[in-house]
Amino acid sequence: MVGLITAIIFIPLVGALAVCAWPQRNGRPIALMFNAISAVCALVLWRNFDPTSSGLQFVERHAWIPAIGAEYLLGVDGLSLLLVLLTSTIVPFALLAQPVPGAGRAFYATMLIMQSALYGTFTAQNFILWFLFYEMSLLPAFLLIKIWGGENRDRAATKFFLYTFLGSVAMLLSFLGIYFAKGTFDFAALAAFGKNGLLTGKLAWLAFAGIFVGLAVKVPLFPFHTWLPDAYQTAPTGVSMVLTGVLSKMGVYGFVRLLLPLFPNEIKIIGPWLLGLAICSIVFAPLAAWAQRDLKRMIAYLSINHLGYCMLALFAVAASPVVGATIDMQAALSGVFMQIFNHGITAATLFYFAGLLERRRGLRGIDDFGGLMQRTPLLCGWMSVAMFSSLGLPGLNGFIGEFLIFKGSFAIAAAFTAIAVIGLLVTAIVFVRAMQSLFSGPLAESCSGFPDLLRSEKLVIVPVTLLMFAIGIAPQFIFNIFNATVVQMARLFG
Amino acid sequence: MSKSIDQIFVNAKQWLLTCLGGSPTWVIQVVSSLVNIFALLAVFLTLFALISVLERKILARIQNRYGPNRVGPFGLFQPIADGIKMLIKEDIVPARADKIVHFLAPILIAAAAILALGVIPYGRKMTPFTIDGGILFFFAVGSTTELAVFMAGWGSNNKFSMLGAMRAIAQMISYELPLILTALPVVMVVSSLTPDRIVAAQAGYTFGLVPRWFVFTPWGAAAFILFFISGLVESNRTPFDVPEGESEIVAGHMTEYSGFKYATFFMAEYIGMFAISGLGVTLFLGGWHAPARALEFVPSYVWFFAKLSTLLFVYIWVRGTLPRTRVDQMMNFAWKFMLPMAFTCILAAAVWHYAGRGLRGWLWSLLVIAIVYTALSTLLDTRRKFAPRVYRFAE
Amino acid sequence: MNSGAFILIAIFTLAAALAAATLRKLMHAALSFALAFVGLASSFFLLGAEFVGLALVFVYIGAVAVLIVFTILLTRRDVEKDRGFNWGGVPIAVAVFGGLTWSILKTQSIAIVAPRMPALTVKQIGAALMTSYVWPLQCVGLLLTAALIGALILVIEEKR
Amino acid sequence: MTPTLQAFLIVSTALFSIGLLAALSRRHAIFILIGIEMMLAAANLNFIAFWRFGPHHQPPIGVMIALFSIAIAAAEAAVGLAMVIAVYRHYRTTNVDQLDQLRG
Amino acid sequence: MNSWIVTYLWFVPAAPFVASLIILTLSNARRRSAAALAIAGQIAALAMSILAFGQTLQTPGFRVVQNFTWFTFGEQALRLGFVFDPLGAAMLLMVALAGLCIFVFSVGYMAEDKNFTRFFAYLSFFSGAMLGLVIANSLLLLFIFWELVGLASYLLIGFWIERPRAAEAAKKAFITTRIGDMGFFLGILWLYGRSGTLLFYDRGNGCLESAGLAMLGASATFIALLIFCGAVGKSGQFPLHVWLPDAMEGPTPVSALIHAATMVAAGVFLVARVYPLFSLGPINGVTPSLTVVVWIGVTTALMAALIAIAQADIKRVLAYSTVSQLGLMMVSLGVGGVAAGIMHLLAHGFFKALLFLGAGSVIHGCHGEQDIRKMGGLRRLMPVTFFTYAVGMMALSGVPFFFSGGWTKEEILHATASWAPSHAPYYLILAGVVLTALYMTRQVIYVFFGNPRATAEHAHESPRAMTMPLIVLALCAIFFSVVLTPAWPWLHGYLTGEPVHFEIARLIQPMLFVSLVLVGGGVAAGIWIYRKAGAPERDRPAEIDPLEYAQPALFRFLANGMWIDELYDRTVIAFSWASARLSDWMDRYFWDGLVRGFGAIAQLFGIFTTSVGERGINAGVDETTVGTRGLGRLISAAHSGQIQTYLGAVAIGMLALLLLYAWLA
Repeated sequence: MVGLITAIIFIPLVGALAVCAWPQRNGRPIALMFNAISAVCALVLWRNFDPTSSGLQFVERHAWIPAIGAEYLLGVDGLSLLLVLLTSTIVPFALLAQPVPGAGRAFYATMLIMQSALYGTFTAQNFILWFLFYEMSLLPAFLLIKIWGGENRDRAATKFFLYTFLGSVAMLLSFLGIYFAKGTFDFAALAAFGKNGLLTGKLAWLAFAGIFVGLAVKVPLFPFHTWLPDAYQTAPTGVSMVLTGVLSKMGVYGFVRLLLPLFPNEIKIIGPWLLGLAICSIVFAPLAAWAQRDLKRMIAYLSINHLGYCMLALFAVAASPVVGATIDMQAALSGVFMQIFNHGITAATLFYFAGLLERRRGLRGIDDFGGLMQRTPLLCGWMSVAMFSSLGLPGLNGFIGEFLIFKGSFAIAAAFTAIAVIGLLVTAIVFVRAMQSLFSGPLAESCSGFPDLLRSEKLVIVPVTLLMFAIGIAPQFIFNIFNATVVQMARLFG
Repeated sequence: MSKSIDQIFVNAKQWLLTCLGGSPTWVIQVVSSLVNIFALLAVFLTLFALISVLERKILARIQNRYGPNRVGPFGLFQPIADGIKMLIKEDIVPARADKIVHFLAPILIAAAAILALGVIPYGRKMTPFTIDGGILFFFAVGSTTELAVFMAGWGSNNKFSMLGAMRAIAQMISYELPLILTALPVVMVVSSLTPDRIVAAQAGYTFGLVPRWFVFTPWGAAAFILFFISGLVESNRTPFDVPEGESEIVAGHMTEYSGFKYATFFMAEYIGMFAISGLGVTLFLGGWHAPARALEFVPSYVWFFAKLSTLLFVYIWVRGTLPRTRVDQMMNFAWKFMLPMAFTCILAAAVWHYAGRGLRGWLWSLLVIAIVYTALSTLLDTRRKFAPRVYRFAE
Repeated sequence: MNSGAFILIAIFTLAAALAAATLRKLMHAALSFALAFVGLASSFFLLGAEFVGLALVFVYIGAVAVLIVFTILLTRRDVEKDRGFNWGGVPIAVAVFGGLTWSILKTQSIAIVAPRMPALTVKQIGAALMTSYVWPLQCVGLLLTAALIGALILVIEEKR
Repeated sequence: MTPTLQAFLIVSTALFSIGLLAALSRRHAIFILIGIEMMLAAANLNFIAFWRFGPHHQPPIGVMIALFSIAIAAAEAAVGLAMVIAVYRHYRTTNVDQLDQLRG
Repeated sequence: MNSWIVTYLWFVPAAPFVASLIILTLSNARRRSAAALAIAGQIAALAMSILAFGQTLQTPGFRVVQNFTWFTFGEQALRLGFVFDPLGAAMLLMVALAGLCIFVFSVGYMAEDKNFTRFFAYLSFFSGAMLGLVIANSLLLLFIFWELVGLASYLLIGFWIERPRAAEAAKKAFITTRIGDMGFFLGILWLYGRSGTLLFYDRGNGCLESAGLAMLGASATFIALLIFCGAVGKSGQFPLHVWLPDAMEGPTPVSALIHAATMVAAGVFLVARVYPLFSLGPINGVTPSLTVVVWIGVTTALMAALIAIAQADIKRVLAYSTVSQLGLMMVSLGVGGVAAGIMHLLAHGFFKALLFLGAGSVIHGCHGEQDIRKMGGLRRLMPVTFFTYAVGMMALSGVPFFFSGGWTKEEILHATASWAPSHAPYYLILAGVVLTALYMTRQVIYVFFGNPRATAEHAHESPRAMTMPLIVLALCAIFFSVVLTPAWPWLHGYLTGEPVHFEIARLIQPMLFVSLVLVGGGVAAGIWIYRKAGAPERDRPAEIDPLEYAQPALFRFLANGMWIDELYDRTVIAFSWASARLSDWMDRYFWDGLVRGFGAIAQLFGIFTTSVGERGINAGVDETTVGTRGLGRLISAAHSGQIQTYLGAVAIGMLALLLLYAWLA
């Protein structure tokens, strides 16, 4: 099984070449084929993954640039595997979602390159390699927004690029500092140092701030989030799906993998402030979403809110003043991982539906629709499922993650969590209001010619929705992936 | 007794060769070959004559007529009359024709057809030329026909000739693939390219009753049907006689030929038909083996020619029954149906072999063929494609 | 192996080949080309490689020659123009022939007669193809497929 | 009397040179292809001849290489002729003297 | 102790769920099979409930539990379970039976709706969730079903999707209940954090059992109050009652099933279910949390009764009456009369369903008219509806002896009278009793007496499918009292687990006469005030209510629901909307402005570097390029583009190599 991860990473790259070489303008079949191959590889990885072991598995270690401690070091633990599976799910979904006339071969090739970078980010265990993949995902995302985006794409793309790039630069500088102090880029080794304080004095705070900003931009965490609504709104449907479904998880992943193990002491000191930022994300984002008229922008803001929950739990865990509340930490971490996966699927689905509506109407303002339920009951029904999943209705996937996050964080940081509940409420308000104005009331004149879900669209939607139900009703199969990792991490942070 | 009748021709040749005792080896070799060649030519030219008249009579019967019945008893001397007519006709060569090519084409085509006859086992120990890769030889020689047809078309310097030749070559190349591929399962199963071996592998009877001919296995049956269809095309027979469809392009590549050259073409066509049928008999119908143990006393060559005649009768029957296909239908059929099915036959034969060549293998290979057949017909949407055509601008 | 047969075949082959190279009419040249390959196949028979000979006939006459005549047909308008002969090639060809022949004749170690050898059966070739040569075989298969597709794409009408 | 290896080699050389002549002297693209095919065939003859005259090998390497080379030659011919047709379509000529777009 | 019944109990909610799923896949046209499936699912659930109920009769204090692991996170398992005890059993039976009646009624009521199948899918879904809620043995599982019930309610209120008001009401219901649910959610989190389990009963380790309760300590009060928030939202208690009257926008069977009989009672049921949390650490049976419950209940009961008097919509009257009755139940729970509260809940379930269905029948008969002022005289036109409605009205008003409502109300009054801290709730409730009788009398007079007005002239009796459930429910409302009388308080004993004796003497109690007088007074007042309600009188036009004529300001105050909606609109909602706009504005201008400022600085820097690059570096590169190009021209001359030239060169090269080798050899 050695080499499997490399295969997963490089198959999409090969696919990108193949798409370029494909003689027809529509490169989708080829891209999907390569997606399928790497997804099969990911499934094989899952099948051979030992859920009881908490360490890295399928490790591939080769010397790369010994002079600066860069290694080609790949491996997966539960979290990485979860994200690899998520990537394998979302990217084909996004490719299917993208309307064919809008995208040529280059689009698919770029998407595949981004997929490869995502796989790499989630499996690399050496900073240099990780950073390479991390940046490699940035460029395709920029191009995808810039070339295939909608209105205002130049501005949104530039903003996105500048934001994330500055964040990356800050992070790189911090890591260089760490490297000069400790002489290694290996995550595991760094985490071992982190236990006893990686750096001291001002340098530690500088490094912390650099990495924090880099990751916070990516998540994004309030107040580093202003690029996100623009980017998500402007990006084409498929790209929005990948951005929200997978790309935003890179930030959370970075927090779990880098910041929390490396700077436990620093986080403990400024923990309440960080929790405050998370709360701001949770409360202000859905409030802002409430004020949006644009469907995609609204979903984008809710996306910030959902990732805010993850941040809340992570900071609660890391800043926990109580020692030994491992059960709660496990709950919080499990919740975060679950939420990552769920949000990926649900938000991508929501963007998909926004895309469907946009494709039918040409516009995507909430007020541009009305009474859709009479014309397109199936579309409304399935879209409602995604919305209810997103607002955390029990029986659907969203609930599990949020419940565990709240359970874990409440025991550690009760007051913050109690405020965070407002976020849940406002999210519900936003969705219910959206449903009201989209689906009910008299049928709008402009919507009277809409087709209901086409067969091809059903084929995309049904599996994803079934997955939502499956996770909502019997989530054990997802928990099995990361339970051992959670236990080990809780021990690390506790 | 029956054994000696069975081997009567072999013994006769042996006797002939012993008369030359004492001559150098190469002389004996040459003589032996010449004997074989003459025997072949004699038999098949007679058969050609016979079939040409029989065809006319059978077609007539199908069309509720009498057919030739003036020359000789039941019109049996008709071919002689035809032959005389052909020989004394003026041989016209178009002025702007490429004369050499025009002249060589019928010779080459006849030569190729006759050469192909040489490797078929007509009876027990009655293979004229035993070549290790006999089947390959057959196809190699057969493929030269295309060149000959092209020469005819080009050499005539006539647009109908050229078009006919193009059509002929296109369809021959298209159907050569299924033809060869359907022969492959047999070759694989017997693991030999030698016709004698192939015939030998079909000896014996399952349960002492059903002969072990390959046509009685699912893959064999499927392959035989495909082979037969490809054979029809290769010999330019109805319903695939597009290259010489007289209502469209006069007579295709033979338009500018007359007299004996035309007769040669005609003969080559029939002989090609015999050759393909003979190969079919060899590959699938058990060669010269008797269909039942009780009938083994009948000489082997009789059985061979009986099977050959049956096949030829089917050829004629088909010609009398089916209309001509359209070119594009034919091509689509070749590439979209025949070729995949031929591959399936190979697969099914492999399945048959690895499932033990018994009943289990039989059922498994049947399953494979059934699945692919169903899938193919669904994919090709045959029900719609082969429905009666609706002419959009006709009214 | 018979010298008479060899000489016969050699003369036939070379004559046909020379015709293929020099005949003015392209169609005749192509047919001579096919003829040359018949001769070559015969010399393979003579050398005991029946299977290769048959394959040669099969491939060259059945496929390549037909392809060539088809190409001639498709570029007919151009073919019928007479272009003359580029005499500059003759000295080079002759020089190459001379040089090679000279070196062959100089090399004494190859002035040998054929050793006795058991006949090469198709079965042996098949076994070799399926065992030690299975990888090249697959590669060639892939190459042929690629060539087929490539040729198809090349001749697809250019879209204007 | 049987022919020696040298005899076969000389025949093959002659064939090769004729192929070369065709490829060099004829101005028609198809002749270049014919010439190349002939040169390849000459090489095949060499393979077979060396196999026949050389030490006995199992599997028969010379034959194998000849077989593969025939297959490759077929592929080459297909692509080459397709190119001739494509070139003809584009430039309306198959005269190689006129096809000098790559002139430096 | 375990029993087979609990092992298969999941079948009860599963049957309607499955029916719902199947119906959802049916096409719109298959109405008959949709209805049949839904009813079959409900019958299956009812049959199973009866079977299960039979089990509980055998032992007093019967309680069986079945727990299972839902999933494992980290090293901990999250467990859920089902519990079956008299409380659950009685609720199960009531929900299943009332549900069945309403399903049958709906077949007639919704007959002409184009989304008939969808309606039954939703109904079945609701029924399944409600049945699941009743038997949940985990606060989390209860919460899950609680939310699903809320979802069903949302879908059903907004069922007539093309009406903007229905959608508005659905949204309001969902959000209002969700406000309460957030409190409930926090309560769950707190409880989970404290006790480490959410199971009610788990062999002594559940959160309602002594070991679990001991871990809570002082936080129990807060947990209980947070959980009560959920109950307030769901049961329409003040201050979250505003959604319930609006919810009447939904089809009438929905109002009957969800917003009268079952779902709104879930709040009461929840409080009863987690009663040990409320009553933890009692000071004479009074805890802070219970006191809050009592006062909320009293406020709600009285306020809603007052508002009901001034309503003109037949369903809104009933809706406010429901709110009022739910308040009554809460009071009962708060003062310690758990059994009384639940008994009233069960009785209320039947007669309120009856009343709503009767109202539905009236609306159906009057072709969709809901304003009682435009009805009248239906007594003769719709006799069956009238009689059954009268039964319901008397049960609701609390007429003693023959109607179930009377007995349960007695019990509640009894319990409240003996509440130690204060007697105020008792008197306020007595006032409520009078008001109840008054507004019900008003309604009946408006609807059924006098002469037909406006649309009522063409009224007709409803079809069989609608009247049959009415009759069944009326009979239930009457005969249910058999198990409620103080002479043989079987239900009381069943719920509390105490032994029951038959004693005819207890049938007559002094308090009974008090309430008889009060109810009689209320009815009499109603008859007197509204004796000429539909007709003009002196200088009062016919469409103006006599009470409105007398007290216009007060009446408007009540008719508009005490302007609570408007109050919320101006304060809470306005504030939230303003904060939403503010967040958006901050995002667009403030935070983004910062970023753009940084961008501008970066751009300046870029301009600087560009100029340096163009003047300095570029020039050098240009020179180098020119030189290279010249060399390239020279070399490229050798490339003639003639393929034969190349070939010849190759041949000559080969020859040269050959000669070289020869020379070397």
